[in-house]
Amino acid sequence: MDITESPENVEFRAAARTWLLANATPRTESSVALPLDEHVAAAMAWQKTLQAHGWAGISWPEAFGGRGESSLRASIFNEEMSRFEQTLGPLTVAVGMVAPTLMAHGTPKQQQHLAAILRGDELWCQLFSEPGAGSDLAALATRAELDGDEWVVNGQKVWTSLGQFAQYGILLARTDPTVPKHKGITYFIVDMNDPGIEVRPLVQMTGHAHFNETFLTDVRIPVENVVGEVGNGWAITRTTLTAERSSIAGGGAGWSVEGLIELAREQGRADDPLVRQALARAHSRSEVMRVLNLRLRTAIANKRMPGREALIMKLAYARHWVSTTDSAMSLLGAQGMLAGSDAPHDESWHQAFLNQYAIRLGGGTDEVQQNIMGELGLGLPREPSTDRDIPWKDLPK
Amino acid sequence: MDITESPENVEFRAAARTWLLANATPRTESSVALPLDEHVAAAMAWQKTLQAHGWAGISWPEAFGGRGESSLRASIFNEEMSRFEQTLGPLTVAVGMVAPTLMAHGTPKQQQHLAAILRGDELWCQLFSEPGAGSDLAALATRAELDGDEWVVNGQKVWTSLGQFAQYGILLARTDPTVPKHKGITYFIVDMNDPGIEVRPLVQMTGHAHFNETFLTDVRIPVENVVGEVGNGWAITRTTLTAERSSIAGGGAGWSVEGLIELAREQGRADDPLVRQALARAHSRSEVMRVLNLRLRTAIANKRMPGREALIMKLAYARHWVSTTDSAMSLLGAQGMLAGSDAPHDESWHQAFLNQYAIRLGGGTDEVQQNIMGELGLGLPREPSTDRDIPWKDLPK
Amino acid sequence: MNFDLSDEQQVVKDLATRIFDDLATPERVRDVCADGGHDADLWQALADAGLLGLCLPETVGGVDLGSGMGMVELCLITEQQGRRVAPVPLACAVVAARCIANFLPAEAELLARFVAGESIITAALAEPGRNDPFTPGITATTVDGGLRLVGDKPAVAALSQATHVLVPARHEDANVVALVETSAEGVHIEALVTTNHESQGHLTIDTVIPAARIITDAAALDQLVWHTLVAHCAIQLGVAEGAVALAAEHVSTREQFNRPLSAFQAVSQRAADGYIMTEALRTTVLNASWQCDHGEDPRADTLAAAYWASEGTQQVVLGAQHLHGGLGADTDHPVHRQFLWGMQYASTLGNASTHLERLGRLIAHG
Amino acid sequence: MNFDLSDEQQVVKDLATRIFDDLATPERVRDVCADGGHDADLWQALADAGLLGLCLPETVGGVDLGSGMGMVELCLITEQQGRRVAPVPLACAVVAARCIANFLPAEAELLARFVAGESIITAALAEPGRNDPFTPGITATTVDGGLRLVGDKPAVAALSQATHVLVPARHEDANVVALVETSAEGVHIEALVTTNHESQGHLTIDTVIPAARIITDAAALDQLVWHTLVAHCAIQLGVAEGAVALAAEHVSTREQFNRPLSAFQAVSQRAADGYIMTEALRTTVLNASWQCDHGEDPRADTLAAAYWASEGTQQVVLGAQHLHGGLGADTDHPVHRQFLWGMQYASTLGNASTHLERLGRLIAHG
Repeated sequence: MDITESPENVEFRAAARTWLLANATPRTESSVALPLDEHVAAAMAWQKTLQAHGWAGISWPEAFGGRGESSLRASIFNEEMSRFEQTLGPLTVAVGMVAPTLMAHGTPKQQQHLAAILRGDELWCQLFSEPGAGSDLAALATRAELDGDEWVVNGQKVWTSLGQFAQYGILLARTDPTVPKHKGITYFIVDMNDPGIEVRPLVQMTGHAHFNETFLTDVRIPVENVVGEVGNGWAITRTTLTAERSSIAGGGAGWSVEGLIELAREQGRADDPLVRQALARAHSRSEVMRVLNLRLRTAIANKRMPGREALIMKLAYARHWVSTTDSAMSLLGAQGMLAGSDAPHDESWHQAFLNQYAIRLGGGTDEVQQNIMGELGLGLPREPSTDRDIPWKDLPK
Repeated sequence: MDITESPENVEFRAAARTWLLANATPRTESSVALPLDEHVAAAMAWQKTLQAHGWAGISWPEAFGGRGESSLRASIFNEEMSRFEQTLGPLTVAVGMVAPTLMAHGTPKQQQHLAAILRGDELWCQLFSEPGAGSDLAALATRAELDGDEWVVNGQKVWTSLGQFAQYGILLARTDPTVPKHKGITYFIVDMNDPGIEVRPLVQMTGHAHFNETFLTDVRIPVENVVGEVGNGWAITRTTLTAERSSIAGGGAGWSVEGLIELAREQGRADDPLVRQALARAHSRSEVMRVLNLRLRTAIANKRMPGREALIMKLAYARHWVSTTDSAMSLLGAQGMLAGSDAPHDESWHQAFLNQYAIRLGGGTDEVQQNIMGELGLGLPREPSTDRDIPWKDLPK
Repeated sequence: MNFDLSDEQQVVKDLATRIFDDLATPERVRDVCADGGHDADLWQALADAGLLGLCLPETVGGVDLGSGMGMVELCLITEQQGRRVAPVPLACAVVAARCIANFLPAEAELLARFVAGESIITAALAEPGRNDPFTPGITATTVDGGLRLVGDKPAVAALSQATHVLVPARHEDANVVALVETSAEGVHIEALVTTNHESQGHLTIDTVIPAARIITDAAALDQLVWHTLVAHCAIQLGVAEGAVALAAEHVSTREQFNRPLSAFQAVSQRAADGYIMTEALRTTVLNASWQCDHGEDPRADTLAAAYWASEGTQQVVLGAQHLHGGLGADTDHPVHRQFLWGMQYASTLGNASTHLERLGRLIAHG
Repeated sequence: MNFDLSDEQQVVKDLATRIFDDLATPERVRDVCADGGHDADLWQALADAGLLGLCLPETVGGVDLGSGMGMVELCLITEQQGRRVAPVPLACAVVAARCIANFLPAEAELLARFVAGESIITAALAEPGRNDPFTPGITATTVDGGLRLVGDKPAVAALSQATHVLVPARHEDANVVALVETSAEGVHIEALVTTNHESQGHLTIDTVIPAARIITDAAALDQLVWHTLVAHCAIQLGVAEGAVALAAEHVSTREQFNRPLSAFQAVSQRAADGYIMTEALRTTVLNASWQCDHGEDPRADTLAAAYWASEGTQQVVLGAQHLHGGLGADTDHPVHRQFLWGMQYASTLGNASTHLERLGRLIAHG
């Protein structure tokens, strides 16, 4: 065991910070939140800048255009970057989920997307959830039927993050309804410009339309866009979701604690014993995530799947987010209830507070994570289920 | 709506307090906790004193020797009594559960027990739970078979409070294994001196053997000791359990908040903002129970079953107990970890802290209460169950 | 002792329920919130139904105070408002009008206009920072003919719609309350965007108020603050009720893994928790409103209710939103408004922590 | 950076696991706790296995400090102790011995006896009330030949078994630490009953300690307090682990309504919560123990770990007990000991609130 940062990594961190200070805007000087389209454009431009300066794909294999370094280094860079205004948030699906999935399961042709993602040229979205298939994702009903060299897809997806801006999507559809639900699902790459795709934005209570409903009508997907084997989509999905969970808390939570301490000082309450308890709790939570991240990176470095660590990180991050934004709102008092341009701190705490639902739901609800942990960590028997072995078409709908 | 205490009740409360001050010991001067046998004897003696002075059975019908007054008056007396050392705790089963059940469902002969209970002559215990039937009480396996004028009972019960001291017990046993589990249960009165009954004390971590295991071997119960109809025990059990829940928080929680405030002052911490928050939280919780009790008494006065109120009271009381004893232990600091005669305050906070499990489990676990509330309050569908309609004998054991 | 509502109270509650159910539909609330955050039609309907004057003297068109209509009844109404998250400044306005009826009896004409729905009165109570409404940030100095008020107040309910606003101010060593016309010179109003999209405004003031419109009795500010707080608690009770009802319906009907969500204990127990919390809250709100009408000192009871209203309602609306999954944040689904309202009122006139702090001081020192 | 245990650390952990599994059986623990609360046989076994000297210099029979064995390794051992709730004063005694090795090198003979299991050393750290071990209640005054110590200390681990006790005392404006023989005149020991039934004693002292046995370096008390606290965190980690394992076994095997308890989400999610909390705790404990060995200032990391250890372990043991139903409080079932230990250590050398208060002061002031 050795959790000291190696001299090489200390140097790497310093270099990252120096470069960021010269090329990015510190988070504390945050400007008013951008409209969503500008936010997306800024993220893509930022990815392009990172790529141009050699800071993109730090832990990607060199074969895919990356630097081939450790995942620890990538997370050091993310930690440093989290203290700046610039974010790759809108590229989470592309960089954090699609890329690892294509590296593991894609054909050489599909892997050509990797270079474009690295350059910030492609925004991707995820077409998994459906109105009738959320926590029970495997119940999805979107159908894909083979017609010559193409799959013809019909169905409806929901909670498509940034679907209105994406060029490509990863799509789960049912290719065989005659087998049990987990077994008849296939994983596709879909071109979001296909005329059969209609994306309808849903406005969230933050005022932004981050999510969309997506309607697929006779969407034609070439057979070469199947990722992995036909019918093997569920297994590939697991790679995507584990990647999602580890990327959610990837930048650490140190920035949020620093922000909270700053806010307490600014409100003249850093000496209030109640406030100090809240600050200390936030610090303790963030420490758990920081050190857990070291465990997670160790697992990756030693070629173990960091399943448990990623699940715990994700849960810890969601709880931290809820609790920290709650403390911030409490510090802001009545001012915290002002919104839009009237809100203090350019609405940043307010938006973070309202966004807590997204952190709790993203990558699976807290309850789903806890169920998995019960099975994985404690070997608890699965809940009895009536539908695991019945052909999907025979399930009551 | 009128929640003022009526002048008559104000007078009643004053009279109760005056009498208690003259005849009981204020709680703050508590002496070292008594050994269990002396504790039981003291409770029976105290019931006798109450009866002798006309304070027993305040809300019992006059026909059963009571004063025939409102249940509100009984709860006013209990509130006042809760500030004194004397307790009827060991008589909870007899006074709080057996008496209402026999009043509602007993034969005239069975109701003769009521006078003895009122006099403090009889201690009762409850023989419901079994090693294999806790939350799923209806799964109980103790068998009763008719043999002439007697039922012959064999089986094992557990968590029999004070079974080692009780003269009588209320017993649930299966009289018909060929019908579904809820339907073949009968409710009996059993004489604990029957030679077929063996009571083995279990020592709890408080150091006391409050609970017992009870082994029943060819115990013979006369048919006249069946309460209600044969096979109708489940319905009668509900009367007993609702009475149990309402009696758990019957005396209010005001005494515990006063005790906590006293402790904070004694430790010189009444001005500590953190402590003040804990005190205010305790006060707020206790206020919920005080006012909820008024709702509960209103329901009884207006001949409605106070099902929801009793459930919420019980849950609120359990949470209050956990949280308040936790605050007390925190105030006591390292001293709180001393036990027995080395503990501060004659071990009273320490014992209360360790006893929290009993409050959470008594009358059904918190989870069971919440399930019932979901069905009762929100009309949520029951959890799917596989065993409600299958004859008990055919269930997997 | 009788905790059940009287027949008259049940009539008030039923009437309010009907009006809010009929008029504060999710569609209407959405439209109003997108356009200023005050439902003038609903306000007029409340006036026409006699609900604005319910707790005011008969002389101004209200129901006689002698008949006993007071904070209990106002809370029955604001509870229904909260259940339907209807954007009207009921709590603040009715409490302000009662304050005027008590302390400025000469203003009968204004009150008559208020009861008829023609004039909205509000009060500038919220203070930034530590949320202590008893240390007003506006100062008053004696000048010829009255007091000159200078300062500003953030977050005044329906300020843009109000014709009058009660403004607490510090005058020498005491607090006074001034009745200010919003159209007066030196009164500046700026509309604000709030979390729950109800109309609020920022008041900046530098004007002279005649002595006849100054209340010097310290009881006025006490009544304004504690009664508004109680009426807000009832709003929160209604918000929680509405959230639990939406959650129960959602989890009973939405299926996953071939059963309704409610068949999973992680779901059903959380919904049940919401119900239990709401019922506990109802108990303390009814008690606090009763104490405002009949008790000697409503502070401790109000603070206990306000603590549960802040802490409990937040838990309930958070749980209800979570049980809705992604739908819970979607502005097309009504549950997100329960969330926003729960959060808004949990930080209005104090929050859980400040309520506990005040209550702790009251009880720890005896 | 490598968060995995080294091969040597894994050997230590496996050895400790085996010894505690073999010797600290529930039956043995029960008997020892009923009879003084110190397992002398287990203590000797730990000595024989070399675990008492593991973190001490080779010169006294220990493993050379140079080999890097320190608080990380001690914590691996006390974690296993906590898992089996074994009543031996490992944390306190090993930390005290390391302190002597560092600051009183002349006491090599005592340390050699300690390593061999012949002499138990303890430390009197707990203070009543606000739990601040840095303001000792015992005072020291200069006399001929040394310092006269007067005062008392409640709750000293294994005081009745110890031959020596390190006693922090206030001397003029500084804290000193004195090495006291428990058999000395003026040293009075009274055995105490504690929640978890481990041996503890009340120390009353009025005696003169020669200068050679006085440590004046302020670093000594720092090390004693922070290292003991970290070793206690590891005990709590083990306690939580043990509780979760017992709960998982219980809910997987006990059936109600014809399925295992774990098939009810209200049960399985609570068990999973315990697991998650325990793993989070493991993370902070490993980090804090590492910082004690290698960091510049272990205070913030130790306090963060101590907060989770207090708060988290209490939640875990409470949950585990609750999941056991009535069995959870039954002294015939081992899970009640996890509960008692969790509660005992959550209030030893501070509690969740005091840890947060200290941590808050450190971070808020930068």
